[in-house]
Amino acid sequence: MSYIRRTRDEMAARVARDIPEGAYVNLGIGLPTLVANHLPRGREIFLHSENGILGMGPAPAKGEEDWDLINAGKQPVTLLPGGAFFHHADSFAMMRGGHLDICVLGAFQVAVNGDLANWSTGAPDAIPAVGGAMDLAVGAKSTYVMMEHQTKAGESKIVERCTYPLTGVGCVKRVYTDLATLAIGPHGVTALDWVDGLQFDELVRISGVPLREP
Amino acid sequence: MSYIRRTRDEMAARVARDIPEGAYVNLGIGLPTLVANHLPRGREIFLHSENGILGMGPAPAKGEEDWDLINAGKQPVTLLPGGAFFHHADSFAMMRGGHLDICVLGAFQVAVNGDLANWSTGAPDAIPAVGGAMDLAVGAKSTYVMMEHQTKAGESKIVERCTYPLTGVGCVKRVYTDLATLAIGPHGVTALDWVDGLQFDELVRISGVPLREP
Amino acid sequence: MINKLYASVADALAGVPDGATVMTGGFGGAGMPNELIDGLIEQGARDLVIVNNNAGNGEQGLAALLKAGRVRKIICSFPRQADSHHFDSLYRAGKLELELVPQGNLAERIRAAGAGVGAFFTPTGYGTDLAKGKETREINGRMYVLEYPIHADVALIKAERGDRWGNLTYRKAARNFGPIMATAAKCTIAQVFETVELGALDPEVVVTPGIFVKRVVKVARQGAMEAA
Amino acid sequence: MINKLYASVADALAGVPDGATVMTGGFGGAGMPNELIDGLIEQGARDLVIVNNNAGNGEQGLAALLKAGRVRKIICSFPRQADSHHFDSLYRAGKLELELVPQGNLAERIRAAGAGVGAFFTPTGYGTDLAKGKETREINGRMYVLEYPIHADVALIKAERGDRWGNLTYRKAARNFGPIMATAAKCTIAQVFETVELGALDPEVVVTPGIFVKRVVKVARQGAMEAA
Repeated sequence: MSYIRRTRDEMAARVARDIPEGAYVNLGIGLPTLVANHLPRGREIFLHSENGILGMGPAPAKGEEDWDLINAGKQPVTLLPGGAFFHHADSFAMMRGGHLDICVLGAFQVAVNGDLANWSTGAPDAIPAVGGAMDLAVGAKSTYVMMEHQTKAGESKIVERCTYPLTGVGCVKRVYTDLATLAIGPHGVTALDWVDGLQFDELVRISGVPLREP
Repeated sequence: MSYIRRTRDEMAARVARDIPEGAYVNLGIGLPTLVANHLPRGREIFLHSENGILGMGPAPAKGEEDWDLINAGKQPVTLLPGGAFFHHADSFAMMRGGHLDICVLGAFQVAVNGDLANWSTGAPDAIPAVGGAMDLAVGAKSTYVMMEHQTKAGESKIVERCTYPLTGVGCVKRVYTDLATLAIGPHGVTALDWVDGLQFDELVRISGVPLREP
Repeated sequence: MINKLYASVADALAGVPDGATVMTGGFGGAGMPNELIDGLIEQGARDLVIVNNNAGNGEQGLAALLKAGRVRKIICSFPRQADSHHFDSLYRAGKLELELVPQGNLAERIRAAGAGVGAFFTPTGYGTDLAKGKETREINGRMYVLEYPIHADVALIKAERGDRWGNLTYRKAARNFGPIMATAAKCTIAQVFETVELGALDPEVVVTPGIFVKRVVKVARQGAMEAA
Repeated sequence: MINKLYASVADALAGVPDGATVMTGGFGGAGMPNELIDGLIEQGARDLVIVNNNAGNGEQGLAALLKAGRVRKIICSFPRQADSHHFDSLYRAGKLELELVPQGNLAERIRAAGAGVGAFFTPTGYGTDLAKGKETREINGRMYVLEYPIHADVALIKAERGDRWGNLTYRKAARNFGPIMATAAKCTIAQVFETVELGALDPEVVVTPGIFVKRVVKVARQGAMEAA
């Protein structure tokens, strides 16, 4: 039987479905930023940006950009009524202190024990850059990862043990991919859902690690 | 020859003389509070209060008290134009971080090595209370002490070694008393000035510790 | 729609359990959440650990809570005051445990709890009785004491204005411990003199963002301008 | 009379010595003190250690300082950007030392310097390459890394309004590192778009009290609304 992978927007919508009203959420740069577009209207959710914003709104209309009001990816954003600004130490205290409910991050690899690798491929000529990745990984009550299930070469990004340099140890609770939604717990990885037409056995084979059925 | 002790106001005026324009200063509760009344007019000096005030002004006129604007001794004060409010962690960060130039404190005893005892007499039935004393003692670039030279029983409060519980170790730079002004340095205690009519030998005898002439 | 505004002090205090660690804001009378503390006496929670700069004075607020026998332990910097007789007699009778903390270490330990710092080295208190038995270390030629965060179950604070998302502003030196206590408690309850529409507070001047606040209750301004 | 207002960027930067550790505010373009950095290139100090979130991009500001060969080392969290080619080539050529720090640890280390904290235990980075060789400790069942303060000789920051006592306010997310860098440097120099009379800034909304600021210089608002 054939199956169709979730598009990036479908992945974002799948993540958005799991963010409850009233949640304080940080969306990492890249893929996770898309989640903002799929949060259900009428559900009040508070978006945090590491550079000192709480209550971040959508992108401004063209021509209305204010370059003193940008997100972590340095794109112009807006502020909702009820939002607030603060400095960097306060912003990261908010994370590190466990005040965010959910943080959604991109990843290169996630291990079955929740280890996360998303900041460096460890290539010898690469210029290292970490930003707020390590703070976000350990700072939220729940760290969710949103990524393609496999690399372009077809290797699973869900691994027994990360081969790329770690961002955080045992920090990932959920993984949202173009094939499935996985929960990581003390007893391993449970597949919560997967795309229509994909057999569970096939998902396990693609993933290359043991998975439990829901 | 006879001599007259400095009054509390004369002591305060002597301290005030040594506070330069532009200094950031914390005046401890009790005797040091008097220093504010003797700061030369026209010399801009910034007063800090531990409870989150910088640019503290004099007491308000009677009937104008605002009990949300009090000093460390819980007395009503005012704010000068250019003053600012901040929370307690920021206020004590300001101290601990060495941003205050001068802190003036009362004391029970000061030792020749600069040890300070000003928070507890160690009496067995006493209720202990420390407040900001220990933070102030170590937090300013220069810690000055303002106290009577002797106890009511006639014992010197300048001592070889504090017998009362310490507030801070080796932190006092100057001592202003009703008899003299003393500087504490790596080579011991130097008397900078003393009241008219008092002989240096007599000051040394009263102090009970070795003193150097200026 | 998220609405953190509560209709009454009693509603706002529902669920504070026996044995809770409760931070109460205020320095002297400024910033003291008197209505919430009175409400806590009504509410009835016992065996409390209180974190405050002082230990109550006169007959009101914290002093009344102590008198009512609801407090097992108090963590503070300056319990002794001219009229702290309820604290004094309970302490002398051995009915109240006291952890005395230098004021700046108290503030920084509260801030550390809110900021997820596991422990920190402070110069304050080194070489004194209040650092006895604590780990010390020399760093760049200066001596430091290791201090740990103070977390709370509940923080009761007084602010000036609040909105339904829990954003708060304060008034003058009544700010004191409020903003840091709000970050250190699982459930921060703020009494305010004015509740405003969302967006009425300038985002540049919000001192406590709503993320740190669970419940906001409006109280009438009375006695705010009096000595407490 | 205390007057921290300087007449020109050149005056404000007088005396920055070779070998200085210089913090520069900004996250991306927001809060980046471009005029002060350009002034620093003019001023000529060499062998600098720069503390910034990024490592410059394009041809302006920090990138130009790097290109001019004035920087020995950079302490930052995110040097790699689409157009960080001056950093990239100097780094690859081994002409620039890099200390890479997770952004929150960078912010907290700067804050610790300003707050007189000797060192602190942070959970961020534990178990990663960026914590290699660092002291670790388990506290209440969680693993932490010990991090030390970052002090600076000079901080160059961008604010919105300032007065002659050095009080500052900021604008939106341009606040970022400014307030904490101001506390961590021996000499903080702020560029502002507007200077105001003493007392014109509401004491409730001053973000950086003047105690942390040595020099303030007004610059024309240009390009503040453009991407940098």
